[in-house]
Amino acid sequence: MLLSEFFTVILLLAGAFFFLAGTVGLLRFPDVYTRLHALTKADNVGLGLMVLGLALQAESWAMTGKLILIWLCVLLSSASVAHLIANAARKKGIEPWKQ
Amino acid sequence: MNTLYLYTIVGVGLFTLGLYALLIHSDLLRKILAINIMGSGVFLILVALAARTQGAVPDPVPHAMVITGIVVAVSATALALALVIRVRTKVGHANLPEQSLE
Amino acid sequence: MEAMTSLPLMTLMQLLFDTLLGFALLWLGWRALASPDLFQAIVLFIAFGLLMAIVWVRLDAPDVALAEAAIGAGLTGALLLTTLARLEAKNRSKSALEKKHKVWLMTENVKLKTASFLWLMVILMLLVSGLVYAVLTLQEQTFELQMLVSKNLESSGVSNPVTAVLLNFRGYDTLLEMSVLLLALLGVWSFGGIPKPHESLPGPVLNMLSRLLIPLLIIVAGYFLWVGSDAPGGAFQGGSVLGAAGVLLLLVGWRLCIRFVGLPLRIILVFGLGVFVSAAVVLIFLGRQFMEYPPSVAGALILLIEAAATLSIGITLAALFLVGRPEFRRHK
Amino acid sequence: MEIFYLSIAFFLLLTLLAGLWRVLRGPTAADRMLAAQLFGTTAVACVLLLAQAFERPVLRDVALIFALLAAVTAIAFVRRAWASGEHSDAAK
Repeated sequence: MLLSEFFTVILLLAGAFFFLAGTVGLLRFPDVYTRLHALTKADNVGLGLMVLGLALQAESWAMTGKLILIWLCVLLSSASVAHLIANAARKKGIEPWKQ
Repeated sequence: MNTLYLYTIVGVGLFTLGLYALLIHSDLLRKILAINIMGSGVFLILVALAARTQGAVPDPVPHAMVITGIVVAVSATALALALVIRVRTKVGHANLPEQSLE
Repeated sequence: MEAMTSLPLMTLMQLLFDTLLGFALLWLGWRALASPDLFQAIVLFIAFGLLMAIVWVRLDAPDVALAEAAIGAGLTGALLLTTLARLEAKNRSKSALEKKHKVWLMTENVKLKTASFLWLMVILMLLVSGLVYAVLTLQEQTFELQMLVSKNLESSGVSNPVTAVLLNFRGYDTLLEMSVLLLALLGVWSFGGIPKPHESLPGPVLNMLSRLLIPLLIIVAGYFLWVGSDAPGGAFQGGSVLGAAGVLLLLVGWRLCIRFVGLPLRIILVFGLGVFVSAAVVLIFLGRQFMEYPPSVAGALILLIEAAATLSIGITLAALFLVGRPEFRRHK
Repeated sequence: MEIFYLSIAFFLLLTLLAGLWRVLRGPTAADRMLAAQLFGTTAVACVLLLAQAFERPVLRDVALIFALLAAVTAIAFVRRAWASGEHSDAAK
């Protein structure tokens, strides 16, 4: 096994773990704000790790660039959408969860 | 026999599911969703059958048909949704009148 | 794809993946149609569209996947959510629970209800078995059409077979399809004005997001238009992405300047169809058949037609989203 | 390696389906919407993995569209569906 393949495997597994964590957070956290937190952090880092892992196998620099561009787009929209949904929820009067 | 037939059967299932919902629901918005799902079933059958080439490139003709189909479906959906809004403003609700079978 | 990988483990994994995806599709379709809450149904339908795009990827139909991704992820969801908002805004007094899940066949007579339900089931079962029988006993792929396409691909002016079929071999389909788009828009406009939704100003975050995303979307639409001749992409994909950019603009609160709403907008809407038809008609005068492109200029012609079509499809889709004719001052 | 990519894609599909539970449960419309948002990201990763597994780099364009349009539905939700009036199951 090539060294780059080894790193790809590690990165993809780590990415998959973050996706799993995001889903668990989505299912288990108590209110919309905490779920947002779990999901945006997890899927951004998860996708980032996956993109890095796949970029190691990319056939050209242009492809690496496209992969990074995809990740940046998701980062941008995910972060903004998280803000927008949280803002809308707050305006609706949904109380943050308190222990 | 390969998994393409699986997708074909899923396509048939989606078509029937959509048809059933189209008949049974009185809510107009749901009827529109049902028609869309029926359409997806048909597209699925077409594309799955187009991929039945052993290892070669799939048949491009059904692909082209499905692409036009997707765009036509979205424009028809937009028209139907506008119609539903219109019905709601005129009648006050977006359901079919209740049917009495007696 | 199946034939290329001889590894049994790979085949097994594919089978697992496909089975899961197929069941997920059926389950999502069922839940989207049966769930009591309309909003929930729409979210499930959006997820259904996402999975459909993954299926197209699996079936090696990248052109279809691109169109489905742009329309399913961008346009249909936004259309449905906006319509739902309009419907709910109309009568807020009626709670969702009251009107929840009304179905046809609402009758007090239980016997009659059961009987009609059973009949429906029998008919549907017959339909399913007939359809399954039909698709499973279809003769193995005859390669005639595909052969015809690949044999004539060189003279079509493009090297992406799907684009060749759409714009050259079966240009009629595309022509009529664009007319359908226009007709749908005319239909929507004929319903007259629809009260505007209450709109607040976009906050700084949404403002920044749209400022970054919309130029990117327009560039990507151009990219799909350009690569469409020899890679997946083309007028429909580019047009859908452009349409999504338009929808985003409209959602943020942007409206077309009143000066451009009248004639200029209408010219852009029919531009694609106009270029398509005039190219075809001009060819008749040059002694060829309707829509028979001479191979030497076919590539350039197709690019020209596709560029016009992308613009028109994009603007038409955005106008369809707006619902109701954009108002313009009538001259008294 | 192909099997590995496909297995990870399979795993992502499983997490996506698990996330559907949140769409069914709610309780607020925002919960359902953000689950759909997660599906978008998962679909991006899934498509990228499939593109790698079947060695079809053009399929990455599909992921690019998903990434670009992920926000549109959510913005429609925030600006329209949730902007005016009470939604049926808002504010519990």
